[in-house]
Amino acid sequence: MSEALLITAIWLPFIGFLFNGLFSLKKEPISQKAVILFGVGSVLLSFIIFVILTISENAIIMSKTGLGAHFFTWIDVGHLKSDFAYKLDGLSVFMAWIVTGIGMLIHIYSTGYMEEEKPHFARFFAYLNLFIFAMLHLVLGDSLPLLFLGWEGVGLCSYLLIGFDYDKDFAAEAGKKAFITNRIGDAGFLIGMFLLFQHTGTLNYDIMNKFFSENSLDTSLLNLIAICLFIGAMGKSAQFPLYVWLPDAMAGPTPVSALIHAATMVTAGVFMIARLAPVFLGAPEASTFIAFVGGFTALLSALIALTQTDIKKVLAYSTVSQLGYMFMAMGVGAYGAGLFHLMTHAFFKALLFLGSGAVIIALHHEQDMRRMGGLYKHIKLVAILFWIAAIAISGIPGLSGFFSKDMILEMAFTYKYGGSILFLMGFLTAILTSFYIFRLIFLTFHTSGDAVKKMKEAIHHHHDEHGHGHGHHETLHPLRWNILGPLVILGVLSVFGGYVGLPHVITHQTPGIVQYFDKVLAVPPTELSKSWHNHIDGGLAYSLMFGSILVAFIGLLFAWFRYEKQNNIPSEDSKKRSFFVNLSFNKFFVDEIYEIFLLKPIKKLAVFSYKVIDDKIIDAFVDALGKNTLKIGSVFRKMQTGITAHYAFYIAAGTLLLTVIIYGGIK
Amino acid sequence: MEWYESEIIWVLIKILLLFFVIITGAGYYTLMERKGAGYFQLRYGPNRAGIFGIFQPLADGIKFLLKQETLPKNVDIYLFLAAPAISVITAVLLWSSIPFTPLIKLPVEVLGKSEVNLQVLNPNSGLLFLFAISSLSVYGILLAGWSSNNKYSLLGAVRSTAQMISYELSLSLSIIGVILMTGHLDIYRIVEAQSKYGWFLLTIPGFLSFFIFIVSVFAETNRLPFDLAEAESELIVGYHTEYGAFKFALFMVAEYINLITISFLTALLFFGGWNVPFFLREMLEGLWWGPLVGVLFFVVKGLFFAFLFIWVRWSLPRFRYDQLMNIGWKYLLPLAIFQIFLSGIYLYIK
Amino acid sequence: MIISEIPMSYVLILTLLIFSIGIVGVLTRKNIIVIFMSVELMLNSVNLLFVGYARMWKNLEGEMAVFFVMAVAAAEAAVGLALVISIFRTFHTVDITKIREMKG
Amino acid sequence: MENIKEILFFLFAFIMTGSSVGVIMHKNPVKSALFLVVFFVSLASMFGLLGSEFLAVLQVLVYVGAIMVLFLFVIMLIAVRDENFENIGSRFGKTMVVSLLITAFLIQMTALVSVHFKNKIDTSAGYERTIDASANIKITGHAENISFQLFEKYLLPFEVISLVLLVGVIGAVVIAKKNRRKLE
Repeated sequence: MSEALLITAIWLPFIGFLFNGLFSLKKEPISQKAVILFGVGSVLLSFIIFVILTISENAIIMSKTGLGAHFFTWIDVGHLKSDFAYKLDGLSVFMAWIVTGIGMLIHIYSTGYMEEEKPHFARFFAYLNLFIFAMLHLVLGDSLPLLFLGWEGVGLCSYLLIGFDYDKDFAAEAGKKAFITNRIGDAGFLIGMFLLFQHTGTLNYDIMNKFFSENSLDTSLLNLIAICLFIGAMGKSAQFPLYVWLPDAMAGPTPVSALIHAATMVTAGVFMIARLAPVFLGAPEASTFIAFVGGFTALLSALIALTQTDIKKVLAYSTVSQLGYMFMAMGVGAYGAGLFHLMTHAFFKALLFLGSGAVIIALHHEQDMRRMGGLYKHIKLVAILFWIAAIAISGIPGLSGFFSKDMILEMAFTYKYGGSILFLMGFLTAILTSFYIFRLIFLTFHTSGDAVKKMKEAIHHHHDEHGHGHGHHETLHPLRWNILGPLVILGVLSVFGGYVGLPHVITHQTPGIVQYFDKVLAVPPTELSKSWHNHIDGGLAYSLMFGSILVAFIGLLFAWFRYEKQNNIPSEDSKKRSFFVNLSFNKFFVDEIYEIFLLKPIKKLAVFSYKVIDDKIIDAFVDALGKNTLKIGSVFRKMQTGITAHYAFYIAAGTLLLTVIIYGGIK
Repeated sequence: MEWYESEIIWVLIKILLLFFVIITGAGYYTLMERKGAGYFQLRYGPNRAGIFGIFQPLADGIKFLLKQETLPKNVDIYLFLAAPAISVITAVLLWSSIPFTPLIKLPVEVLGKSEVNLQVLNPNSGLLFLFAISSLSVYGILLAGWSSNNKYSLLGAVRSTAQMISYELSLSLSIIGVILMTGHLDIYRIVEAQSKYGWFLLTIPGFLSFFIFIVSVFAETNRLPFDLAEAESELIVGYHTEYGAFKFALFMVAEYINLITISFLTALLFFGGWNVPFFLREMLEGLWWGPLVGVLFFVVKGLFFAFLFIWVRWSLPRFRYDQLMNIGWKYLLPLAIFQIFLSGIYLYIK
Repeated sequence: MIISEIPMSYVLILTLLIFSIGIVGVLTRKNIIVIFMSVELMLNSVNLLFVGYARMWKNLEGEMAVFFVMAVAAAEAAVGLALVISIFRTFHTVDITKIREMKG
Repeated sequence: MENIKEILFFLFAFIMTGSSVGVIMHKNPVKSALFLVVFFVSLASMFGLLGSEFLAVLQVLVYVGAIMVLFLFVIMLIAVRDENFENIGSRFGKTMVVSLLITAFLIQMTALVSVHFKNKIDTSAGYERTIDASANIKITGHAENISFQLFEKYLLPFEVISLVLLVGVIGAVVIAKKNRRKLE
């Protein structure tokens, strides 16, 4: 029964996808109510089923193997056996809640956000449903191939949704960029998977865990596998150097940015590491590498976020930065902290994105912060929620972000192998985070500027640029309950979500969430990574905590001083900037460096392949093959006498000869 | 071992007996036909040799034997001579599996046997055997026509063959009803079954089956109204144009033998064979010569059908060739198939 | 009645003999109809083999095979002869050495 | 009289071999067809001798009664012309060569197969099998038994074969029919 329920929950979004996908092919858009019924209803139902399952099958789910459900046999070749079989255990139920829960909220939000996109309404929900379906496969599959299937599925949905406005060049380009960048990561992931299969002989988690509990692989081999898999995670979870697609992905509709590019899909890498804990915990060098990559990414993207003017871009870089935190946590072996941050981040980042979406929609698709300001007066609720989210992300105590971030910083600080550097990077990032997020808030909601007035001016002055065909807007676009409702829920979650992981210094015991993950993961990460950490006493922990609280307030104050007090609105794009600001504004020229050092040589290689290898060598070879076949054929065609008796003779002779060969060999 | 204990000797005796009956029967059938034709046309028919022309067949036979044998030029001699032989052989062979009497339980052991019946061999799929042999008779006609090296002969032969093949289908399908109702291919058992169920003619599918059977039989034996193979006004006399003297006599004999066979077969299949009417049945119960009375009935039925052929011949005109083919393929064949279904339904209801 | 048994090898040899005669007919004759008849020879030699083995193993499988071969042969003869007629109508000959449309 | 079955077997075997040689050697296709008829009749007799009376009857009914008449029909329609007759004499050498080759192959094959099976089959179980016709004629020769097989075990093939026959009939009609539109 519960197996059937589990399968139903996973395949429900697929039904929604089929319904919406098929009807989106119609010329005439179908009724939005039907789309909502299937699109939102399926996800809602799926979420409810997960809730029921979690309550009713709690004991089974919390065991090591979890609740298994076999749907049908997929691949059965040689030793490789992979089925559509699902596994609902402590880790996946955690992810399933986030995916379906936040997914459901964002679905509801989308009904308001996409209201005006009448012709594409069904298509949008079809993609969203497909995404949920794929994401559920990613987190609930009981083997790596199924995870990879989901992995590619969410990649596809991400591509489709980024390029949702496919008639706009930048959206289509961004989609392609996301897709191709992810392919690089996938290659690494695949290689890691192959290596894993080669050496363990299975890709099923349960069997693999059993294997690791009984045998142990060479550490260097595990390092190799872990790094290959991490390359996959780099692509999917936007880590340096493959993070470049995520900021561009903001071309997609804002709910998509919230759901896919903040809350769920980009955390797949973190999930994967947790899933394959036996591999990563057995590879200390690779883990160090992961931690440093995470730390560096966090710092770099926080730096970039400082000067961005597009509201969504800021949030995008913030996401990359927070993901960096998560990987830092995973790298230092603090799986509980990483997953904790994953959850809190899902809440407050989704809230930030949805809030920014609300702002954008209220301003009729205006995304540039320089044209905002003073919105506090007009949309108070959104502003308050934004403040909550900002406090959460910046690490001001009491809200969710504080607990998780503090836990990560503490774990990084105690890390034996370069922990101080990691801590420094994290600490710096924390200041920057606090600064850029309050900068965003002041620029958007406060300052003396009036967004509404600016909007009117913009319409008059840049009619053809920003007109969007919406006509003249004199007032803000109204925000209805289906936009505000999810915001409120996420706000509540952002406030209280952190209390599952009260730090050690307060409760004098291991944080609840860490305990939880030590219990449900295949191997308890805290125990296994104990040797990676120095001991920390209470006093130092307190001072670390105060330090991070302090920097959060510093960031807040600095932002307030610069933007509220001095009313320092960022300059236009064309204006000259100081060197460092310029560096940050232009994203450290990473894209340009890639262009010069990677893309150009590759393009040249492609041209070379086409002009020389393909034209001169391969084509020539194929042509020669054809011509020579003709020549040989003209010799052998003489065998075709057209006299049937000859053919019959060949057949008879051949048969007799074959008989002699078959029976003649036996003595 | 005494001579009479050998099965083979008995078979030989039966063969000789039947052969005598066949030849005499065929001869007197010609007489019957001629006399019948005479009376149909209000004339006397042969009446010179003996009283009522009773020795006429003998005289005819002597005449045919004494005539000069001629072989036309440019004929294929072997086939030309083989053709009438094949006709007669197949005709005679048909008699081998027809049971003329039921098993007669003799009151005393005569020559080491206490049960006899007049049937040379009883293959276990008798009716099928009969049809297999009769299908061979096509060759006599075909070879006669082809070997004569004569256009009329060939045309007659081709026509005749086409006609025979066409009607053989409805003929074989028509008896499936009877076979279904009996559950056997054995003619003996078919007759026995009719003592239980009554004549097959009197059942619904049996009547339809009889109708198809009798029409097909007329066509099979090339009798009027389907005698297009001979059609003297169009093809001289068809496939045996070039034949004279005893060779011609053989064709004639074969034709009349076939007619007799068919007459008796009809009696066996549809009219209860040697079964006696119910009021006689009790009377004859237990008498050893009782079956012989049944044989008497059987012979009378057979002679009636023999007469039927003459009757029809002198009463109906000939069809056109296309009409013949139309009847065969478009009416009789579908009807025969329908008859099979009908038999099935009939049996199911019963 | 005198009963004696026929060795299977006799049947086997007879079958082989007729089958090879059939092959020779197919290979050496020009007349398409004669070739066709030679094929029938081969088919029937195999039928004989089937019956022989059916008898030898005392079951009906072999006979069923013959039954089906006969049915297929009937269909094949009908279609084959129709083709012969159609060939004759097109090429005005039944000599297969003169029909060389497929010559390379 | 002791070996009457064997004598009959050799008689039929002789007729069959002779008539099949006649089929492939006679220059006149009509004669070839007639030889084939003889072959079929003796084959039917052989079936009867081996104990398959039903098949014997069927053989005559199907092959002799239907298929060969069709052959003769077609031959008489189109192919009986003296100029079409092959000169068998001129092809005698070729025929002999092919025959010899095939005979050689067959002898070799037979030898190999017999060697093959001698090794495979336990000779103590009786390698030299014989056909006991009358012992089980009651079991297998009857139409009844065959029909039970046909309508129970082989029902699907039976239905398929009826379909094949139907297709054959229609196909033959379509192929042989003159294309009247073209002629006009």
